[in-house]
Amino acid sequence: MNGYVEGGYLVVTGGIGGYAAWLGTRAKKLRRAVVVVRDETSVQRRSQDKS
Amino acid sequence: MAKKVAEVRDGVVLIGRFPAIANCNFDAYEGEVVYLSGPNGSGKTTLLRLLAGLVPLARGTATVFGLDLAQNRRAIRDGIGFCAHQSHLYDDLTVLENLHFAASALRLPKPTIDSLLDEFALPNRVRKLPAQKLSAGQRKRVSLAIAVMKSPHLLLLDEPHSSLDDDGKDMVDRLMRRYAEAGTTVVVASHETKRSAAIADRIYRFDKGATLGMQSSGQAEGLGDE
Amino acid sequence: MNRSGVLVRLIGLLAIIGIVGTYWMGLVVTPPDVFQGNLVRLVYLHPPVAWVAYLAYGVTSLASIAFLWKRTRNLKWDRLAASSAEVGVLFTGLTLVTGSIWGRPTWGVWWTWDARLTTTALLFLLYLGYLAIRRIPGDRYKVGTRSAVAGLVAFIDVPIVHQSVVWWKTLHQGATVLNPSLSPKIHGEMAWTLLLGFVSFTLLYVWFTIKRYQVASMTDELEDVEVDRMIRERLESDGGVLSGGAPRAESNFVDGGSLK
Amino acid sequence: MFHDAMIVALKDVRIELRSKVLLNQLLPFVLVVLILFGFAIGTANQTLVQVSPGIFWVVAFFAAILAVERSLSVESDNHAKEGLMVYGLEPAGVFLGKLIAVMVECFAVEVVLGLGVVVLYGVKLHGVMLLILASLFATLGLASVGVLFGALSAATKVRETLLPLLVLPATAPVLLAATKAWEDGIVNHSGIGDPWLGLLVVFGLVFLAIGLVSFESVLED
Repeated sequence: MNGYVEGGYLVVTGGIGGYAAWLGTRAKKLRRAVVVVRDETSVQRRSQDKS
Repeated sequence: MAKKVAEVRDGVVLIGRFPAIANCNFDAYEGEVVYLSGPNGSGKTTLLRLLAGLVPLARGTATVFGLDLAQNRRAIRDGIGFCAHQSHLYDDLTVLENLHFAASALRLPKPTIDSLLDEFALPNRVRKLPAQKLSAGQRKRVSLAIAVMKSPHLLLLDEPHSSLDDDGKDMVDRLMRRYAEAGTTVVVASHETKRSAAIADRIYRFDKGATLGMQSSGQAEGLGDE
Repeated sequence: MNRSGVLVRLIGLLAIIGIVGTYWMGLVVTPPDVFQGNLVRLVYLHPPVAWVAYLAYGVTSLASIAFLWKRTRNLKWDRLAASSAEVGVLFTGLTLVTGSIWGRPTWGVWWTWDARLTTTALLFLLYLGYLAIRRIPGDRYKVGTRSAVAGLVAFIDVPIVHQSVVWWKTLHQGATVLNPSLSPKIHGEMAWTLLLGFVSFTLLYVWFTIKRYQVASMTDELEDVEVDRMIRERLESDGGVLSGGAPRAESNFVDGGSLK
Repeated sequence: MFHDAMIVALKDVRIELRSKVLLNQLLPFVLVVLILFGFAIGTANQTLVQVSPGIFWVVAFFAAILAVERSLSVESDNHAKEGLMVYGLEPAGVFLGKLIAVMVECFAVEVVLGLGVVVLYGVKLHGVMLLILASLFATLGLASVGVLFGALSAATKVRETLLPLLVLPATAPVLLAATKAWEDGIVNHSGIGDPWLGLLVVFGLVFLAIGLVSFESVLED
């Protein structure tokens, strides 16, 4: 069109896309860690109950 | 039975994410000297700072003078004298000016200062020195003077013996005894084990952020078990 | 997946569909403007993005006030304020860049000291400062209080900043650069496209903020677990109270537990 | 509150009189900047007079940041801030006291700056009442935000660099209004009815109020 319009749309796409990607990876990593931790604590609790 | 002045139950204090106090159960009663013993980094200083309301409790409960530490810090501080590891002094002001500032902050009349200075053996020459020129021992004397200035109900002393000469250490011992006899509760953390244990009514042992145990000593045997 | 998880996913999906739709409408379907030509297509992008930035700061301000108010004091508000502010800073950045890109062909300059533009730039800096304050370590409530006060300061500052810049322009430079004849006349499908833009970017904001909030609460949860672990380790390492091991050598010490 | 504010303010001013840290750093800084602007802009025409309000306030702003920074470092040496809390001083009083001390120091700098502008740039001061009131309220707003943000960022090691980043955007309207008020006073010979003075008053009072109300949670938190 004239360069400016494409530029504007690209910047916005890049900005929100980048943030979404960053959020996504952070969330995925954390969710995995939280699941591991929750498992561990429940295992510990069970083993403590037995002893 | 003496009145309870301070109580910590299952206390946890975090410095950042590090549990400086991991498990603390602590009581102090009116008119007794409580000695906190233990190696460096075992949480003694943090307990004193907790009682002064300077660090928040992450878990558990703590009360001083029957008031919840989380809610009533300002009211509690009215009854507390704290001689911390750091002197709280303004380096550019003279000893006298520092004391005057503390006195007016505590709303005390100025004459109290002179008798204090005599008591803590700070001669005239020293009184006019700016705080930054003081030796470590002189600094300690000044901060002790400020801590007892308002005749607190609960006196918290963090390493009061350190950097003092033998006379100074004796002075600290006399001070603790005198205030305890007058009904003040003294909680002291010190590496001078022999001196402190001799004065203390009770001893708490600290290790790795936990109160390991409590020992009653001397005349106040059995004070701890209600 | 539970019901709220489905809802969040739905919001995200709608936001993406909406934005793709806005792009398609804005770039393909709508006609060029009489005055601005193709440049008018930026109108479907720039105002919605700017709106989201302001919306985000509004949410941050309200959440900060809720956190400071003793009766509603809850770390949830702090997390919401933080999440919204971060999304807000992203969208303020995009607002500034798209505004600048639009301004260059329209006004002939990348930057103009227009009141709204200047206010937005200061807003950007203010909330960057807010995020910087958030990073100062401390107890969670401490961090929350500090940030909430900073959020409050920013909240009250914004109208004053705006008013002062408006005065500055009107008192000293006459009419603003934004020539009314350059403003696009909006009608028909253009209006619908703009509306779609506003709706989908707002949905995107909601989605981002929820996601960011979830990240924040998971981080907090992991921190709590980490603290628990450290407390346990400290106590378990040789002979702490909770280890249940043999009592220490000093037999005259009463066990800590019996003090209660 | 006023008792506490007074003793804190007196203490801070006394510390400054003793240590002369600001005196030895700020006044030479102010004079050097004034002379450098003289070199950079040139004294041949009226430009220096016209930009002198801007130069005055930009320099005053940086000086104020330094004063706030010094006011904070005084409290962090020997953990003196904890002393203030243990003595049981009212947080609002502490805020007001620190604010007054910073303002006094800023006024001292502004007087020197003003003299410098008059002597070095040949500026003729008109509307003196407007200039003085504008300075008073501009300094109030600036110092309120400075002390508040200073306390907020006191816990970090990067405080010195963070502080200007926080304070300068927040006080941008003060810089704008103060400069315009001075321009009106010097160039346009306006009186105290100047609208910019109104803005400075509003800003100053609003942030004074925020500081007084929120300092307790900032100090204690």
